[in-house]
Amino acid sequence: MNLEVNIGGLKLKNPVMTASGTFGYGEEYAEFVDLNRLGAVVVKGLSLKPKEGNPPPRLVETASGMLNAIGLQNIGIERFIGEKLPFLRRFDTAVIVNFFGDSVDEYAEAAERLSATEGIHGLEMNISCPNKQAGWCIFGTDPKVTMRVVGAVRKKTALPLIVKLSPNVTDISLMARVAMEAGADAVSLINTITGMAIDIKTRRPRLANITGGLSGPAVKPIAVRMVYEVYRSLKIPIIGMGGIMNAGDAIEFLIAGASAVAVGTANFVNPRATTEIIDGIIDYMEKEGIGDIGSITGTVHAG
Amino acid sequence: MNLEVNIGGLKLKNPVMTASGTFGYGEEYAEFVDLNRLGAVVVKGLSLKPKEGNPPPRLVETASGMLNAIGLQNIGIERFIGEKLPFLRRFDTAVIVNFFGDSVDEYAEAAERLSATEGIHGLEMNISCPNKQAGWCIFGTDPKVTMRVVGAVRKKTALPLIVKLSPNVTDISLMARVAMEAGADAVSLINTITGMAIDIKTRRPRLANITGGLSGPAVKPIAVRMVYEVYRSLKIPIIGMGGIMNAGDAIEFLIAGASAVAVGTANFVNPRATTEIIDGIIDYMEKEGIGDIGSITGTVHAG
Amino acid sequence: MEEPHPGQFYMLEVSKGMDPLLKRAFSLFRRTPEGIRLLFRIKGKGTSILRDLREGTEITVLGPLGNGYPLPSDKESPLVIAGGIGIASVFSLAEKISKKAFVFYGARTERELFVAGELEKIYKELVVCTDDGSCGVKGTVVDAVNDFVRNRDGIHQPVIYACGPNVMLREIAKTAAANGISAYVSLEEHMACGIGACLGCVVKTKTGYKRVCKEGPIFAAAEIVWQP
Amino acid sequence: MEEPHPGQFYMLEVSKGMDPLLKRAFSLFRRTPEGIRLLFRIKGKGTSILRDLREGTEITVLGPLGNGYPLPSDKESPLVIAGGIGIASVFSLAEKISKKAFVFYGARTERELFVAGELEKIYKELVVCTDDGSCGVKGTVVDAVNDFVRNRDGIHQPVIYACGPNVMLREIAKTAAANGISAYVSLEEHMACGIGACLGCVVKTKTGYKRVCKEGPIFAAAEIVWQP
Ligand SMILES: Cc1cc2nc3c(=O)[nH]c(=O)nc-3n(C[C@H](O)[C@H](O)[C@H](O)COP(=O)(O)OP(=O)(O)OC[C@H]3O[C@@H](n4cnc5c(N)ncnc54)[C@H](O)[C@@H]3O)c2cc1C
Ligand SMILES: Cc1cc2nc3c(=O)[nH]c(=O)nc-3n(C[C@H](O)[C@H](O)[C@H](O)COP(=O)(O)OP(=O)(O)OC[C@H]3O[C@@H](n4cnc5c(N)ncnc54)[C@H](O)[C@@H]3O)c2cc1C
Ligand SMILES: Cc1cc2nc3c(=O)[nH]c(=O)nc-3n(C[C@H](O)[C@H](O)[C@H](O)COP(=O)(O)O)c2cc1C
Ligand SMILES: Cc1cc2nc3c(=O)[nH]c(=O)nc-3n(C[C@H](O)[C@H](O)[C@H](O)COP(=O)(O)O)c2cc1C
Ligand code: FES
Ligand code: FES
Repeated sequence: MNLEVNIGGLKLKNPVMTASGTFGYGEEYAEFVDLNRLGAVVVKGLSLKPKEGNPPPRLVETASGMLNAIGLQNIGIERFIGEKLPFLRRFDTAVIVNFFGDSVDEYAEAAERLSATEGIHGLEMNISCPNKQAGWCIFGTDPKVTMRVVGAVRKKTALPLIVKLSPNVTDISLMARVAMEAGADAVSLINTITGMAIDIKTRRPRLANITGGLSGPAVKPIAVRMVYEVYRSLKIPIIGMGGIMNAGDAIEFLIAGASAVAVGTANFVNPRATTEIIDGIIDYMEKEGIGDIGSITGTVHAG
Repeated sequence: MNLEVNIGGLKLKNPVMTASGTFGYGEEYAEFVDLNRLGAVVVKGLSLKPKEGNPPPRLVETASGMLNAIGLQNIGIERFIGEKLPFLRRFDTAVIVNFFGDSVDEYAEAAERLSATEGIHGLEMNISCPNKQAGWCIFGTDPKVTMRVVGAVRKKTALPLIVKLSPNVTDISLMARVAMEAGADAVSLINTITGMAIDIKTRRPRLANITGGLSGPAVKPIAVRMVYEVYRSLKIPIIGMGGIMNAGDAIEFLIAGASAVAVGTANFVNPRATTEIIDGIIDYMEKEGIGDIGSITGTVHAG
Repeated sequence: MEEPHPGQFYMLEVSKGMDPLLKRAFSLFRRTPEGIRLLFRIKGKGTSILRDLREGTEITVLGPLGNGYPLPSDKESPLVIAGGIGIASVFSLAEKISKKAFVFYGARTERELFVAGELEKIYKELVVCTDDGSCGVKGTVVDAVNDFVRNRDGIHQPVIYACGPNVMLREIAKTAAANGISAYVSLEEHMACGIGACLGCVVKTKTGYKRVCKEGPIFAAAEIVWQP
Repeated sequence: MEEPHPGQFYMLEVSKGMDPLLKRAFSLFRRTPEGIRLLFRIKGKGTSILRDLREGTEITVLGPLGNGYPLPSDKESPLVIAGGIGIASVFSLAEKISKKAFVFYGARTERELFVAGELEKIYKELVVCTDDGSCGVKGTVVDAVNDFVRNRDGIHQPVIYACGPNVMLREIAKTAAANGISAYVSLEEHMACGIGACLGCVVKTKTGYKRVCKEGPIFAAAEIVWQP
């Protein structure tokens, strides 16, 4: 049985990765999960300089989901390399660094710095910033800007480059196409969907940041649809995510068109979610007589 | 205590209406709900000619939500006027007719026919067709087309004209602005969000139509955010909807910026949802000492 | 409480939270002096929650809904046919037309024959079949019905009432059509409202889509456009 | 099972469905030979579901989590202060430092004083107060602590441990600062992971945002940037 997948040049021992921001820097979950078993660890989004993030409250639960407005708090690339990466390098698991910047130059510089570092197997650039108060971030919603920022990063890195798309757009396939044309090796979708909740007693937003990003099972049907749309229209590997709670959900994304999946909010509900999902995928392959997990990608019988 | 609201010239005895497609033509719920108590009954979307709709399965439940691909099945405007409207006219409740067309001309002709009919108090034009297989419907996602179709309808009707926006867009405020500039008296948001679910055993989409529209509590945070965004940027009355299950949810939409709300999926879960929500709003007004329900619209303390 | 007819159904709330969200449909199984009884098979989330409810827990129930079986005339010999959990829907019919019914009840295996005991007093003839022969005749209920129809005496005009998996109903419909017998089938579709408002539960008929919850769940088999 | 320290907490799964989705945080109330006890107040959906669970139901629990209270030195006189359900967090501390604690326990009214009986054997002195005077001293626990601190003998150095509503903790922090007393408070924030991964549960401290679930829930009061 072959669980290996190749995502635009990035070889993973299995298609299950962690979703950025939901698995810390890996060490937080080492007590619950054998990190060696994961396809990849994708770390919390990093920027050149450390970021303080948003004031609390940063979280609110919603029906079958949650809103977060962490505000991209992170320790910065240098501290990550010095303090967190050595731990991750002890494991035989791909390390994918999720990163972002406030300008095209910052994106490019971050990519350059990360690419000069040993022990990083791939980069995932986050071009959607749902926690920005100012409505949304143009990196992930304006195709022209997307083209520029991805192009700039592409010039600075030879690592497999994954572009993580924002779902807050009219046409996700267009955004994926732009990312591909600008040099992305793969796309991740979806990031969180911008949402809001209000306390009717105080009439205040439940998040200090007013809006936040919706994740969890609530968004799964939207995420599956987006994966399906992009798969139908483009030949670029897709990492699917959004509400994956169990192996069945993960397989649904693969069948819709994903070559790998990432597990996010589920880690909070069940810290062992990732490895239980891997086990579940193996079970499914056995029961259905599937020899190679890659063979089910995009096999939905539709139209 | 004043529950009355005025939505762009449409006077309602209270801000609670039914969401199109979830309350049939009113009569289906008459056994459970005193229709006289509702702010308005919004009927299932109508077109000039009857429509058969999509093959089954048309429904699938998702986490805290559901996908539907009814395919806009309806009996057509003439049969509605002959067979359904007389029943609704027996009640002292505003009747709002939701309608759509396959072309700009069909939209305009439908509006004209409906406007020539006694007993209709407002029109809600549905420019989002999430059940269309071909990806999406440009009426609700391409601002230029939106401008044309709303403009054409505006010329044909003197009734209060509500434009129901699609949430499947990058910038909901832009779409609302276009609708307003083309002559809309109010906007409804949100319609369902396009989603998909796959049966991993058969690898078939769970809906015969492949994709469908997501509704229910799962989408509420997205809907509230969109109402808030449009309210902040435009002066047009908003009818808020998307996952309203109880009075607290309805009030959340009002505080976010809606002048009225529509109750959709909740009718399926509890056929008395609409009137229970009205009672709950009255309770809230009493407890909080609110004299006029209109006074809470857009009062979220944000930024 | 409204008096239910055999073949009607109820929509049951399965959770106070938002997941599962929708009500679940269950046929009237038996009307008793105390109220109604339902019979269900554990399928997924909703039915698992129902199983785990404490006795005495109050849940909201909508119904009776739908149309119910048309009763046989005095001249007709009712053949009541159930596949698996389909027994839940036809049981109260057999009970109502007490002792007139020729009951055919099939399941994959003995373990999946529910309430066989309770059937005792209400049939004229009973044929039980299992696919694996673990109880009754070995074979499908469709085979048994075909046998019966082939060998019938010709005095009475049979009329069929059937509930079970879709493939079974389709085959029964064929038998009925081939032999000029009226047949009524109870259909299932995913439902949201249960009262005809959402148009979600349609089935294709010769005169267009019909709502299972409103025009059904009982349909004349000849009306249905059966899917291959 | 890992041995918990007073002040640590657990995350409890409240539903097998997807709504409610996240685990709920509850402090260690008491460690008993059989296991652990939690004490909770019905607040919303999650706690209502927990209340309705049948005895013997298995649920997933994560913990013990967080840092716990630093124990007083022999020279220190521990003032253990609880507002309302805050008693859940400090109870096991008082129990551990048995008979050394000056316990202050306040609530709005007598009905909201939990487990007052169980407190019996573990305090050196106990001051109970209610806002409405329905039990113990009339007034807030903050007033009572202020009185005590003002009239203290000066032999021992008091150290404060407090859990309760945020406004109460803020006032206690002021008292402590004004009197040069160390104080430790147990804070609450909405949590998702409970193990330091999501960065969702932060509180503002003088050295930046800290995670309540990881660097806390117990913080030196002087470290916190209290919100007005
Ligand atoms: C008119 C009617 C009468 C029925 N009578 C009975 C009965 O008496 N006894 C019995 O055991 N079952 C009966 N069923 C089937 C029963 O409704 C489903 O088994 C049940 O809804 C499954 O719910 P779940 O949450 O356990 O399963 P899940 O598979 O988790 O349900 C997911 C979703 O699919 C829907 N669904 C799944 N299976 C069916 C189905 N077969 N029909 C309709 N919707 C389905 C559920 O309602 C839910 O919305 C009837 C169905 C209909 C339409
Ligand atoms: C470290 C810690 C220890 C706690 N110890 C106890 C205890 O021993 N006894 C007790 O009764 N309560 C305790 N609480 C508070 C308890 O977690 C909340 O009352 C509970 O989560 C409410 O859940 P609910 O679903 O009933 O309420 P809802 O209001 O429906 O919950 C909605 C969401 O808000 C969150 N939430 C609501 N109130 C709080 C709160 N005060 N703190 C954190 N999240 C909240 C919930 O976790 C959930 O995600 C503690 C909280 C923390 C952070
Ligand atoms: C608390 C939290 C923090 C997140 N932080 C990041 C981040 O730093 N960078 C990023 O690209 N995505 C981030 N995400 C988005 C997730 O990686 C993922 O795309 C999204 O949550 C959908 O998956 P899920 O529903 O499985 O959680 C975050 C999500 C959550 C819930
Ligand atoms: C079964 C179903 C049918 C619907 N049909 C229509 C329709 O015909 N026209 C329309 O404008 N919206 C239609 N909608 C969208 C609803 O009116 C509403 O905008 C949406 O469901 C969000 O609200 P909710 O979450 O409260 O259901 C339909 C929704 C559902 C669930
Ligand atoms: S379930 Fe809504 S029409 Fe039948
Ligand atoms: S709850 Fe996730 S960091 Fe504290």
